Amino acid sequence: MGKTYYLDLVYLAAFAFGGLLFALAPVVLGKLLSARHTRQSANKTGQFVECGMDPIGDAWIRYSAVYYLYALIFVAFAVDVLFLIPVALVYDSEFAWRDLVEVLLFVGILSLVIVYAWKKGIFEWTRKSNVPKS
Amino acid sequence: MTPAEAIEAARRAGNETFILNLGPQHPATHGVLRIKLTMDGEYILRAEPVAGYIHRMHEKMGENRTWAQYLPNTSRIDYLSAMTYTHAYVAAVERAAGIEVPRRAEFIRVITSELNRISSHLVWFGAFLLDLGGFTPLLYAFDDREKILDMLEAITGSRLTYCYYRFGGVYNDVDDAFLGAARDFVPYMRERLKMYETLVTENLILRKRLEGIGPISKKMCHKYGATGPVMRGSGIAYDVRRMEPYSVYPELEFDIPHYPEGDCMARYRVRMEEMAQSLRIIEQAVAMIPAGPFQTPGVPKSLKPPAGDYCFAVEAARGRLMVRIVSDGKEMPYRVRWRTPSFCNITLFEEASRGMMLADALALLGSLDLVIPDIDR
Amino acid sequence: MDPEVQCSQIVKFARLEDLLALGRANSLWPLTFGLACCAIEMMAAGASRFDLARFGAEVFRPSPRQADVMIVAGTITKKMAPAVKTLYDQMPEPKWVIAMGNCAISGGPFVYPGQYSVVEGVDKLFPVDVYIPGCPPRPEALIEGILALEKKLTGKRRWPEVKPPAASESV
Amino acid sequence: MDINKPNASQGVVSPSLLAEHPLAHLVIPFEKVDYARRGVHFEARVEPAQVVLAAALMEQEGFALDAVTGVDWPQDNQMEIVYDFFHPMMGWRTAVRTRVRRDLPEVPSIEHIYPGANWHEREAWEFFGIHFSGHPQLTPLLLPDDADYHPLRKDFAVA
Repeated sequence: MGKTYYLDLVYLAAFAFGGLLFALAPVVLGKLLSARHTRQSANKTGQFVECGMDPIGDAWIRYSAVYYLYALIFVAFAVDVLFLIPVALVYDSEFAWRDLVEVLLFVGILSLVIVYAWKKGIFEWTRKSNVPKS
Repeated sequence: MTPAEAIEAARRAGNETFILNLGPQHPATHGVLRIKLTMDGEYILRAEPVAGYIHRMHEKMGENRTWAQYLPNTSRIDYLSAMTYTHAYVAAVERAAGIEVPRRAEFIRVITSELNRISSHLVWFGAFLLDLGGFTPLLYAFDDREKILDMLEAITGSRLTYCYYRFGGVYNDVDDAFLGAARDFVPYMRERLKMYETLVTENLILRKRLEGIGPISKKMCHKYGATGPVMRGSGIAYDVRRMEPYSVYPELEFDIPHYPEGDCMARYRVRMEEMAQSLRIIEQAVAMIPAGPFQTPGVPKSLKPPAGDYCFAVEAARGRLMVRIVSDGKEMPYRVRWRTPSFCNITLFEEASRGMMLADALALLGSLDLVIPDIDR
Repeated sequence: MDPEVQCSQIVKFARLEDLLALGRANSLWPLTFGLACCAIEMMAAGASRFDLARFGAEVFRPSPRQADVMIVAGTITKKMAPAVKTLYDQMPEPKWVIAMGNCAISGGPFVYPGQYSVVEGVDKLFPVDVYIPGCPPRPEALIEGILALEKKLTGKRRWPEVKPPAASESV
Repeated sequence: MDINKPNASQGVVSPSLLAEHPLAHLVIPFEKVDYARRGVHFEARVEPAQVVLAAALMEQEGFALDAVTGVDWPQDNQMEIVYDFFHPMMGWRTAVRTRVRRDLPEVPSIEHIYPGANWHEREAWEFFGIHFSGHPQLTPLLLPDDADYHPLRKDFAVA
């Protein structure tokens, strides 16, 4: 186990610690620098914001599945972006057909999500709830 | 459906009914209108508008102010088309007291009312597209509106809440600078309306968001008394300037744009063409305005109209405005009643928005062009 | 109203405070809180001619959680007062209030003996930092109000103060 | 009179010269009023019980509801309610007036004929205390929900 091995470990630890610091620092700074109390006139600071009114009823209800499927499409594209940014960094040296095909293949497969969502009728937002038509 | 029942219904059926406050402070309500929405997921089961958050007692104040002291109130009911509101009140009192208005003053009233109508429609145009997500048209529309406000400010002194009309005429005369500015404004604005036509009206996104959304039938307009662009968008060409002619409108020729579809796009088109018609009116009025006095001399300072009740109806930017004054011969009105267009237009929102998706209901709300103090008075 | 709530931070550095104050002063995010006629003048101030963007205040946030300054533009009625107080509470701490227009300052033209529905002035509900008189005040007056608020924050006035010729020297 | 059939001179019509009395055939007597002087073409004074009949006739003739106005007459111990109607096709204006006792103002609601009257009547109720029997939701509209005072009555002192 050469010395470089331990050196790499140190680099990795430093990088991880930097990331952690980058994440936690705003939280700590915020706690230190922000005011401790907010001025109140009707002590409703913690209340949910609903256009100045008190929320009526409960919001923890069973939502229809269409919202969930709609969110899935976003996740698919997030993965897409997640892959393309590092790829752009690596492939910027010289142009190679192989790289282009690889990227197009990847994006092609991911765009199948749109086809699936279209067929499933997510975009028409059909109503699947059992509330009697009033 | 009271909130308790709705919650009970939700818990019992275990479905997705919940109550949402499209509350007093909301960008889409353009003021402090609150709508209690009973929602089923994305669809509206029942939308109950709650008004009164900006009730400013205009009718009560009518009873403890003399006839002339009430004038500033008239321009604060609907501050976007303040001229037409002052016109309704002043003309009602003139009808009661039998005061004559010189022709020049009538033409000045028509020019300023139509300019005010265009500036009101421009605010609606900017705010309506802001609701649908487009921010830039607001900047263009407000830029044109500033030109109108400069013209009106030159002769009235204020930008929004003009108190320009008096019993028997107007406050001060109109000089050639104003008439010249009005004359030059017409071609400029026609150019801009053409640009709005190509940029916004033919925009695919706008057409997809408005066409077929929020259909309001003739019957619904008739049942709820909705008037103005809402009624003209549903196919009834009702305009107070034609049906109950007042001032010098009979001598000016302009037509009444109306569309049979009754959806948001029809109301949008009606208002855009109304601006073009108002430009035609201004053009003719500026050409035909006679010289002469701008106010009838000898109107008594403390006016005492004969007892009885009188009405006067005017075509405000949002629809038919009728003011009913009851006088008992004293120097203070006995009762002032404002039939404001937004008050009647909002009552059909509950029926029109049933079963719509929330985003479309906001497009419908914007197409009704509500001014909230107009509802609450 | 309860005594001044102790809401200072845990850690305070003089220079950092100035820096924060400068940052806050030049990026005051107003809460879209248009009630009546003054709201139209506020929109006109935000639009292209009077352009609040020159002072960093053109981002109108609808949610109180993301707003710094509440511009009360219009009449507060008794039915609206609880909603206004809720919105004020829900704004995070470095918050200020601009009372725009006579209605927000003192009830304006709707105050007469025996009036039943107007709250005569927002400072009856919570402390106000800047008052802008006018009915409705011109967009320039609103910009002057925002500059006055910035002066209150940073102590310095960024824009030369326009003194009417006869005004005395006292600022 | 079919509401949907716009009349011949669509758009440019001044109310036809009212030689013949278009509402003469109605059971409720509408007498002609000088429009230039009062702003209304026809006016009818009815008993509170006949209000619903009058509204039904107006609806049948194709009128739309304009306003429901309450007026407080403490000197003759009465409250007056004026129903205004306008005709979208012909431009006619009618007013139906009725008077009720001031201490117990009671009028049948016309909400089932003109749903638009729902808010007008609620407002007249909260400002004058006129009870519209049969109205589904007589709660305050513009005043705060717990308001129990009627501000537009002449004897209203600050609650």
